[in-house]
Amino acid sequence: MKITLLAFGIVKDIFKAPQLEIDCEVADAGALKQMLADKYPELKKLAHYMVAVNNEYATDTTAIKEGDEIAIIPPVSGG
Amino acid sequence: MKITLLAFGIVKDIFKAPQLEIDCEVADAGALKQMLADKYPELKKLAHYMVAVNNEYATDTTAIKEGDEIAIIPPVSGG
Amino acid sequence: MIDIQLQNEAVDIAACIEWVRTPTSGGVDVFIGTVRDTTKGKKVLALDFEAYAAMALSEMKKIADEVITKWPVDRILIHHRIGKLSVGEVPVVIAVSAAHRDAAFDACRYAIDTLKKTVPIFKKEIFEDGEVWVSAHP
Amino acid sequence: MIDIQLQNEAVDIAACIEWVRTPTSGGVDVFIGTVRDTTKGKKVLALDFEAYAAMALSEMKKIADEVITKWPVDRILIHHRIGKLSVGEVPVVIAVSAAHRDAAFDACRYAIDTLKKTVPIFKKEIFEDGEVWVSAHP
Repeated sequence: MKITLLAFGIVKDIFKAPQLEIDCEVADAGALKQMLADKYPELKKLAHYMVAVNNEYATDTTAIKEGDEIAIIPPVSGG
Repeated sequence: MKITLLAFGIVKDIFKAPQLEIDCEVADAGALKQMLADKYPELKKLAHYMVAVNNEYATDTTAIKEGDEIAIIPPVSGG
Repeated sequence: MIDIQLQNEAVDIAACIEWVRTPTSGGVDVFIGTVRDTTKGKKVLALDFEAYAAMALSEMKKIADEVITKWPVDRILIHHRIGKLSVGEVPVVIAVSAAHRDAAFDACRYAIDTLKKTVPIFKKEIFEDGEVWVSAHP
Repeated sequence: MIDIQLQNEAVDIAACIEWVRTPTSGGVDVFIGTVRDTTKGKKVLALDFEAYAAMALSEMKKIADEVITKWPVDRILIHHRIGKLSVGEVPVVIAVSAAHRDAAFDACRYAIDTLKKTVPIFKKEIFEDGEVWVSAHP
Protein backbone atom coordinates (compact mmCIF):
# COMPACT_ATOMS: atom_id res chain seq x y z
CA MET A 1 0.00 0.00 0.00
CA LYS A 2 0.97 3.61 -0.42
CA ILE A 3 1.34 5.69 2.73
CA THR A 4 2.44 9.23 3.41
CA LEU A 5 4.69 9.92 6.36
CA LEU A 6 4.78 13.39 7.88
CA ALA A 7 8.14 14.28 9.38
CA PHE A 8 8.84 16.81 12.13
CA GLY A 9 11.88 18.27 13.84
CA ILE A 10 15.03 16.27 13.34
CA VAL A 11 13.12 13.57 11.45
CA LYS A 12 12.64 16.08 8.64
CA ASP A 13 16.43 16.39 8.48
CA ILE A 14 16.85 12.61 8.52
CA PHE A 15 14.26 12.08 5.76
CA LYS A 16 15.59 15.19 4.01
CA ALA A 17 11.93 16.10 3.40
CA PRO A 18 8.89 17.25 5.39
CA GLN A 19 6.95 14.27 4.04
CA LEU A 20 7.67 10.96 2.44
CA GLU A 21 5.52 8.87 0.12
CA ILE A 22 6.36 5.21 0.52
CA ASP A 23 5.02 2.00 -0.90
CA CYS A 24 5.24 -0.81 1.63
CA GLU A 25 3.42 -3.60 3.40
CA VAL A 26 3.38 -2.91 7.14
CA ALA A 27 0.51 -4.05 9.32
CA ASP A 28 1.19 -1.90 12.33
CA ALA A 29 3.23 0.95 13.76
CA GLY A 30 5.82 -1.45 15.17
CA ALA A 31 6.55 -2.90 11.75
CA LEU A 32 6.70 0.60 10.28
CA LYS A 33 9.26 1.69 12.88
CA GLN A 34 11.39 -1.36 12.13
CA MET A 35 11.26 -0.74 8.40
CA LEU A 36 12.17 2.92 8.86
CA ALA A 37 15.01 2.14 11.26
CA ASP A 38 16.52 -0.17 8.63
CA LYS A 39 16.18 2.43 5.91
CA TYR A 40 17.22 5.44 8.05
CA PRO A 41 19.80 4.28 10.61
CA GLU A 42 20.00 7.86 11.94
CA LEU A 43 16.61 7.26 13.56
CA LYS A 44 18.24 4.73 15.88
CA LYS A 45 20.51 7.43 17.27
CA LEU A 46 17.56 9.49 18.54
CA ALA A 47 16.64 9.44 22.23
CA HIS A 48 13.40 7.86 20.95
CA TYR A 49 10.79 8.45 18.28
CA MET A 50 7.07 7.82 18.13
CA VAL A 51 4.58 7.08 15.41
CA ALA A 52 1.28 8.94 15.41
CA VAL A 53 -1.65 7.57 13.44
CA ASN A 54 -4.46 10.02 12.70
CA ASN A 55 -3.22 12.50 15.33
CA GLU A 56 -2.91 9.95 18.14
CA TYR A 57 0.27 8.40 19.49
CA ALA A 58 0.45 4.79 18.32
CA THR A 59 1.75 1.75 20.15
CA ASP A 60 3.63 -0.96 18.25
CA THR A 61 0.36 -2.85 17.70
CA THR A 62 -1.62 0.10 16.33
CA ALA A 63 -2.86 -0.93 12.87
CA ILE A 64 -1.88 1.09 9.81
CA LYS A 65 -3.97 1.22 6.69
CA GLU A 66 -3.97 3.15 3.46
CA GLY A 67 -5.23 6.69 3.86
CA ASP A 68 -4.15 7.07 7.51
CA GLU A 69 -2.33 10.25 8.46
CA ILE A 70 0.96 8.93 9.78
CA ALA A 71 3.59 11.08 11.46
CA ILE A 72 7.06 10.31 12.74
CA ILE A 73 7.62 12.22 15.94
CA PRO A 74 11.06 12.72 17.52
CA PRO A 75 11.43 13.80 21.16
CA VAL A 76 9.16 16.79 21.72
CA SER A 77 10.54 20.02 23.16
CA GLY A 78 7.74 22.54 23.35
CA GLY A 79 7.27 25.08 26.12
CA MET B 1 5.95 53.82 81.71
CA LYS B 2 3.86 55.23 78.89
CA ILE B 3 3.51 53.11 75.77
CA THR B 4 1.55 53.50 72.58
CA LEU B 5 -0.20 50.47 71.12
CA LEU B 6 -1.03 50.41 67.43
CA ALA B 7 -4.14 48.40 66.63
CA PHE B 8 -5.01 46.72 63.33
CA GLY B 9 -7.95 44.83 61.88
CA ILE B 10 -10.41 43.61 64.46
CA VAL B 11 -8.19 44.83 67.31
CA LYS B 12 -9.03 48.37 66.22
CA ASP B 13 -12.69 47.50 66.76
CA ILE B 14 -11.95 45.93 70.14
CA PHE B 15 -9.90 48.94 71.30
CA LYS B 16 -12.41 51.24 69.57
CA ALA B 17 -9.39 53.19 68.35
CA PRO B 18 -6.49 52.76 65.90
CA GLN B 19 -4.07 53.44 68.72
CA LEU B 20 -4.04 53.43 72.48
CA GLU B 21 -1.85 55.33 74.92
CA ILE B 22 -1.47 53.37 78.13
CA ASP B 23 0.48 53.83 81.31
CA CYS B 24 1.60 50.50 82.72
CA GLU B 25 4.47 48.45 84.06
CA VAL B 26 5.03 45.43 81.82
CA ALA B 27 8.47 43.95 81.33
CA ASP B 28 7.76 41.90 78.25
CA ALA B 29 5.27 41.08 75.51
CA GLY B 30 3.83 38.17 77.51
CA ALA B 31 2.95 40.45 80.41
CA LEU B 32 1.45 42.98 78.00
CA LYS B 33 -0.76 40.33 76.40
CA GLN B 34 -1.97 39.21 79.82
CA MET B 35 -2.78 42.77 80.87
CA LEU B 36 -4.62 43.45 77.60
CA ALA B 37 -6.59 40.20 77.80
CA ASP B 38 -7.81 41.21 81.27
CA LYS B 39 -8.80 44.66 80.11
CA TYR B 40 -10.26 43.59 76.70
CA PRO B 41 -11.81 40.13 77.10
CA GLU B 42 -12.83 40.24 73.41
CA LEU B 43 -9.16 39.60 72.60
CA LYS B 44 -9.47 36.13 74.12
CA LYS B 45 -12.15 35.23 71.57
CA LEU B 46 -9.76 35.75 68.66
CA ALA B 47 -8.17 32.77 66.92
CA HIS B 48 -4.93 34.28 68.25
CA TYR B 49 -3.16 37.61 68.39
CA MET B 50 0.46 38.64 68.30
CA VAL B 51 2.48 41.50 69.65
CA ALA B 52 5.03 43.18 67.40
CA VAL B 53 7.80 45.29 68.90
CA ASN B 54 9.55 47.68 66.52
CA ASN B 55 8.17 45.90 63.43
CA GLU B 56 9.17 42.41 64.53
CA TYR B 57 6.91 39.70 65.90
CA ALA B 58 7.58 39.33 69.62
CA THR B 59 7.64 36.21 71.76
CA ASP B 60 6.34 36.30 75.32
CA THR B 61 9.83 37.05 76.59
CA THR B 62 10.57 39.95 74.23
CA ALA B 63 11.34 42.98 76.40
CA ILE B 64 9.24 46.12 76.13
CA LYS B 65 10.57 49.54 76.96
CA GLU B 66 9.37 53.10 76.69
CA GLY B 67 9.56 54.43 73.13
CA ASP B 68 9.14 51.06 71.45
CA GLU B 69 6.65 50.85 68.58
CA ILE B 70 4.24 48.23 69.80
CA ALA B 71 1.46 46.76 67.67
CA ILE B 72 -1.30 44.31 68.45
CA ILE B 73 -1.79 42.03 65.48
CA PRO B 74 -4.84 39.80 65.03
CA PRO B 75 -4.81 36.88 62.55
CA VAL B 76 -3.46 38.18 59.24
CA SER B 77 -5.43 37.69 56.04
CA GLY B 78 -3.54 39.30 53.19
CA GLY B 79 -3.32 37.96 49.67
CA MET C 1 16.61 41.43 42.48
CA ILE C 2 13.60 42.17 44.59
CA ASP C 3 10.67 44.54 44.15
CA ILE C 4 8.23 44.94 47.05
CA GLN C 5 5.31 47.33 47.06
CA LEU C 6 2.26 48.15 49.12
CA GLN C 7 -0.04 50.44 47.19
CA ASN C 8 -3.46 52.05 47.03
CA GLU C 9 -3.76 52.05 43.26
CA ALA C 10 -4.45 49.00 41.07
CA VAL C 11 -1.58 46.56 40.55
CA ASP C 12 -0.32 46.68 36.95
CA ILE C 13 -0.01 42.96 36.20
CA ALA C 14 1.70 43.38 32.83
CA ALA C 15 4.31 45.74 34.29
CA CYS C 16 4.96 43.28 37.14
CA ILE C 17 5.62 40.46 34.68
CA GLU C 18 7.76 42.69 32.49
CA TRP C 19 9.90 43.63 35.48
CA VAL C 20 10.78 40.04 36.45
CA ARG C 21 11.68 38.87 32.93
CA THR C 22 15.41 38.71 32.26
CA PRO C 23 17.50 37.21 29.43
CA THR C 24 18.68 34.45 31.78
CA SER C 25 15.14 33.39 32.70
CA GLY C 26 13.58 30.34 31.10
CA GLY C 27 10.30 30.81 32.86
CA VAL C 28 8.17 33.07 35.01
CA ASP C 29 5.50 31.95 37.45
CA VAL C 30 2.95 34.55 38.46
CA PHE C 31 0.29 34.33 41.13
CA ILE C 32 -2.56 36.82 40.87
CA GLY C 33 -4.95 37.00 43.79
CA THR C 34 -8.46 38.05 42.79
CA VAL C 35 -11.51 39.01 44.82
CA ARG C 36 -14.11 36.21 44.68
CA ASP C 37 -17.82 36.88 44.61
CA THR C 38 -18.63 34.36 47.34
CA THR C 39 -17.16 33.01 50.55
CA LYS C 40 -18.61 29.94 52.23
CA GLY C 41 -21.63 30.25 49.96
CA LYS C 42 -22.31 33.87 50.90
CA LYS C 43 -22.26 36.70 48.36
CA VAL C 44 -19.32 39.08 48.81
CA LEU C 45 -19.65 42.71 47.67
CA ALA C 46 -16.10 43.84 48.33
CA LEU C 47 -12.98 43.25 50.40
CA ASP C 48 -11.39 46.00 52.44
CA PHE C 49 -7.65 45.55 53.03
CA GLU C 50 -5.62 47.39 55.63
CA ALA C 51 -1.97 46.94 56.49
CA TYR C 52 0.49 47.70 59.23
CA ALA C 53 2.46 49.26 56.43
CA ALA C 54 6.02 49.47 57.77
CA MET C 55 5.95 45.93 59.13
CA ALA C 56 4.08 44.52 56.12
CA LEU C 57 6.82 45.84 53.85
CA SER C 58 9.51 44.43 56.10
CA GLU C 59 7.80 40.99 56.27
CA MET C 60 7.31 40.94 52.48
CA LYS C 61 10.98 41.80 52.06
CA LYS C 62 11.90 38.92 54.40
CA ILE C 63 9.93 36.52 52.20
CA ALA C 64 11.64 37.77 49.06
CA ASP C 65 15.09 37.58 50.70
CA GLU C 66 14.38 34.05 51.85
CA VAL C 67 13.19 33.03 48.37
CA ILE C 68 16.38 34.39 46.81
CA THR C 69 18.42 32.36 49.30
CA LYS C 70 16.46 29.12 48.97
CA TRP C 71 15.88 28.90 45.21
CA PRO C 72 17.94 29.79 42.15
CA VAL C 73 15.60 32.54 41.01
CA ASP C 74 16.44 35.63 38.97
CA ARG C 75 13.90 38.13 40.29
CA ILE C 76 10.94 38.22 42.63
CA LEU C 77 8.25 40.88 42.83
CA ILE C 78 5.49 41.19 45.43
CA HIS C 79 2.93 43.97 44.99
CA HIS C 80 0.04 44.10 47.45
CA ARG C 81 -2.83 46.51 47.23
CA ILE C 82 -4.71 48.00 50.18
CA GLY C 83 -8.10 49.71 50.37
CA LYS C 84 -11.51 48.60 49.22
CA LEU C 85 -11.55 46.17 46.28
CA SER C 86 -14.57 44.99 44.29
CA VAL C 87 -15.16 41.48 42.99
CA GLY C 88 -12.63 40.68 40.25
CA GLU C 89 -10.03 43.19 41.42
CA VAL C 90 -6.50 42.15 42.30
CA PRO C 91 -5.18 42.39 45.88
CA VAL C 92 -1.82 40.79 45.18
CA VAL C 93 0.59 39.87 42.41
CA ILE C 94 3.66 37.72 43.01
CA ALA C 95 5.97 37.10 40.06
CA VAL C 96 9.13 35.02 40.06
CA SER C 97 11.56 34.44 37.20
CA ALA C 98 14.16 31.67 37.12
CA ALA C 99 16.36 29.81 34.68
CA HIS C 100 14.25 26.69 35.28
CA ARG C 101 10.54 26.53 35.93
CA ASP C 102 10.60 24.30 39.02
CA ALA C 103 12.33 27.02 41.03
CA ALA C 104 9.88 29.66 39.76
CA PHE C 105 6.84 27.56 40.72
CA ASP C 106 8.19 26.50 44.12
CA ALA C 107 9.32 30.00 45.03
CA CYS C 108 6.10 31.71 43.93
CA ARG C 109 3.95 29.26 45.87
CA TYR C 110 6.14 29.56 48.94
CA ALA C 111 5.90 33.34 48.73
CA ILE C 112 2.09 33.51 48.62
CA ASP C 113 1.70 30.77 51.27
CA THR C 114 4.07 32.61 53.60
CA LEU C 115 2.58 36.03 52.87
CA LYS C 116 -0.79 34.73 53.98
CA LYS C 117 0.73 33.56 57.28
CA THR C 118 3.13 36.30 58.27
CA VAL C 119 2.46 39.65 56.57
CA PRO C 120 0.36 41.99 58.74
CA ILE C 121 -2.38 42.75 56.24
CA PHE C 122 -5.98 42.35 57.29
CA LYS C 123 -9.09 42.03 55.20
CA LYS C 124 -12.71 42.61 55.97
CA GLU C 125 -15.33 40.87 53.87
CA ILE C 126 -18.20 43.18 53.06
CA PHE C 127 -21.55 41.39 52.64
CA GLU C 128 -24.98 42.78 51.90
CA ASP C 129 -25.85 42.41 55.57
CA GLY C 130 -22.62 43.22 57.36
CA GLU C 131 -18.87 42.99 57.56
CA VAL C 132 -16.48 40.35 58.93
CA TRP C 133 -12.74 40.47 59.59
CA VAL C 134 -11.41 37.36 57.85
CA SER C 135 -9.85 34.63 60.06
CA ALA C 136 -10.19 36.75 63.20
CA HIS C 137 -12.23 34.18 65.11
CA PRO C 138 -11.70 30.42 65.28
CA MET D 1 -13.79 26.76 29.99
CA ILE D 2 -10.79 26.07 27.84
CA ASP D 3 -8.85 28.21 25.37
CA ILE D 4 -6.11 26.55 23.29
CA GLN D 5 -4.10 28.28 20.62
CA LEU D 6 -1.09 27.67 18.43
CA GLN D 7 0.00 30.90 16.82
CA ASN D 8 2.69 32.66 14.80
CA GLU D 9 2.23 36.06 16.38
CA ALA D 10 3.39 37.09 19.88
CA VAL D 11 1.32 35.79 22.80
CA ASP D 12 -0.59 38.62 24.51
CA ILE D 13 0.11 37.82 28.16
CA ALA D 14 -2.27 40.43 29.60
CA ALA D 15 -5.13 39.24 27.38
CA CYS D 16 -4.47 35.62 28.43
CA ILE D 17 -4.71 36.55 32.10
CA GLU D 18 -7.80 38.67 31.50
CA TRP D 19 -9.51 35.74 29.79
CA VAL D 20 -9.07 33.31 32.70
CA ARG D 21 -10.23 35.70 35.43
CA THR D 22 -13.80 35.12 36.58
CA PRO D 23 -15.85 36.44 39.51
CA THR D 24 -15.69 33.00 41.16
CA SER D 25 -11.89 32.86 41.01
CA GLY D 26 -9.83 33.60 44.09
CA GLY D 27 -6.55 33.20 42.28
CA VAL D 28 -4.83 32.78 38.96
CA ASP D 29 -1.54 31.02 38.37
CA VAL D 30 0.27 31.85 35.16
CA PHE D 31 3.33 30.21 33.68
CA ILE D 32 5.20 32.19 31.06
CA GLY D 33 7.95 30.41 29.18
CA THR D 34 10.73 32.71 28.01
CA VAL D 35 13.68 32.18 25.70
CA ARG D 36 16.92 32.05 27.72
CA ASP D 37 20.18 33.46 26.46
CA THR D 38 22.19 30.37 27.34
CA THR D 39 21.84 26.61 27.41
CA LYS D 40 24.45 24.42 29.08
CA GLY D 41 26.73 27.43 29.21
CA LYS D 42 26.47 28.15 25.49
CA LYS D 43 25.09 31.43 24.10
CA VAL D 44 21.70 31.03 22.40
CA LEU D 45 20.73 33.49 19.64
CA ALA D 46 17.18 32.25 19.04
CA LEU D 47 14.85 29.27 19.26
CA ASP D 48 12.93 28.04 16.26
CA PHE D 49 9.69 26.22 17.12
CA GLU D 50 7.73 24.03 14.75
CA ALA D 51 4.62 22.00 15.48
CA TYR D 52 2.62 19.14 14.10
CA ALA D 53 -0.23 21.59 14.32
CA ALA D 54 -3.36 19.43 14.26
CA MET D 55 -1.98 16.95 16.75
CA ALA D 56 -0.38 19.63 18.95
CA LEU D 57 -3.78 21.31 19.29
CA SER D 58 -5.43 18.00 20.08
CA GLU D 59 -2.76 17.09 22.69
CA MET D 60 -3.03 20.54 24.28
CA LYS D 61 -6.80 20.15 24.44
CA LYS D 62 -6.34 16.76 26.12
CA ILE D 63 -4.21 18.39 28.81
CA ALA D 64 -6.80 21.11 29.40
CA ASP D 65 -9.64 18.57 29.52
CA GLU D 66 -7.70 16.47 31.99
CA VAL D 67 -6.95 19.50 34.16
CA ILE D 68 -10.63 20.43 34.26
CA THR D 69 -11.47 16.88 35.34
CA LYS D 70 -8.74 16.54 37.96
CA TRP D 71 -8.85 19.96 39.69
CA PRO D 72 -11.62 22.39 40.62
CA VAL D 73 -10.47 25.09 38.25
CA ASP D 74 -12.56 27.78 36.57
CA ARG D 75 -10.68 28.28 33.31
CA ILE D 76 -7.49 27.13 31.65
CA LEU D 77 -5.74 28.73 28.71
CA ILE D 78 -2.74 27.39 26.78
CA HIS D 79 -1.28 29.57 24.02
CA HIS D 80 1.85 28.31 22.28
CA ARG D 81 3.78 30.24 19.71
CA ILE D 82 5.67 28.78 16.76
CA GLY D 83 8.35 30.25 14.53
CA LYS D 84 11.66 31.87 15.34
CA LEU D 85 11.86 33.57 18.74
CA SER D 86 14.66 35.76 20.07
CA VAL D 87 16.00 35.79 23.62
CA GLY D 88 13.36 37.17 26.00
CA GLU D 89 10.42 36.29 23.76
CA VAL D 90 7.58 34.06 24.99
CA PRO D 91 6.96 30.62 23.47
CA VAL D 92 4.16 29.65 25.83
CA VAL D 93 1.64 31.03 28.31
CA ILE D 94 -0.47 28.79 30.53
CA ALA D 95 -3.00 30.48 32.80
CA VAL D 96 -5.34 28.77 35.25
CA SER D 97 -8.00 30.34 37.46
CA ALA D 98 -9.61 28.62 40.43
CA ALA D 99 -11.57 29.44 43.53
CA HIS D 100 -8.57 28.38 45.63
CA ARG D 101 -4.92 28.86 44.76
CA ASP D 102 -3.73 25.29 45.39
CA ALA D 103 -5.76 24.01 42.46
CA ALA D 104 -4.50 26.82 40.22
CA PHE D 105 -0.85 26.11 41.07
CA ASP D 106 -1.15 22.32 40.78
CA ALA D 107 -3.08 22.47 37.53
CA CYS D 108 -0.79 25.03 35.89
CA ARG D 109 2.33 23.07 36.78
CA TYR D 110 0.79 19.81 35.62
CA ALA D 111 -0.16 21.46 32.33
CA ILE D 112 3.34 22.75 31.51
CA ASP D 113 5.02 19.54 32.69
CA THR D 114 2.69 17.45 30.52
CA LEU D 115 2.93 19.80 27.53
CA LYS D 116 6.69 19.35 27.55
CA LYS D 117 6.25 15.57 27.45
CA THR D 118 3.36 14.99 25.06
CA VAL D 119 2.67 17.92 22.72
CA PRO D 120 4.36 17.51 19.31
CA ILE D 121 6.21 20.80 19.21
CA PHE D 122 9.91 20.80 18.39
CA LYS D 123 12.50 23.45 19.01
CA LYS D 124 15.85 24.06 17.45
CA GLU D 125 18.44 26.04 19.38
CA ILE D 126 20.28 28.47 17.15
CA PHE D 127 23.84 29.18 18.26
CA GLU D 128 26.51 31.36 16.69
CA ASP D 129 28.14 28.26 15.26
CA GLY D 130 25.22 26.02 14.38
CA GLU D 131 21.79 24.64 15.24
CA VAL D 132 20.62 21.74 17.43
CA TRP D 133 17.22 20.09 17.74
CA VAL D 134 16.57 20.07 21.51
CA SER D 135 16.35 16.67 23.25
CA ALA D 136 16.63 14.80 19.96
CA HIS D 137 19.66 12.78 21.00
CA PRO D 138 20.33 11.06 24.33
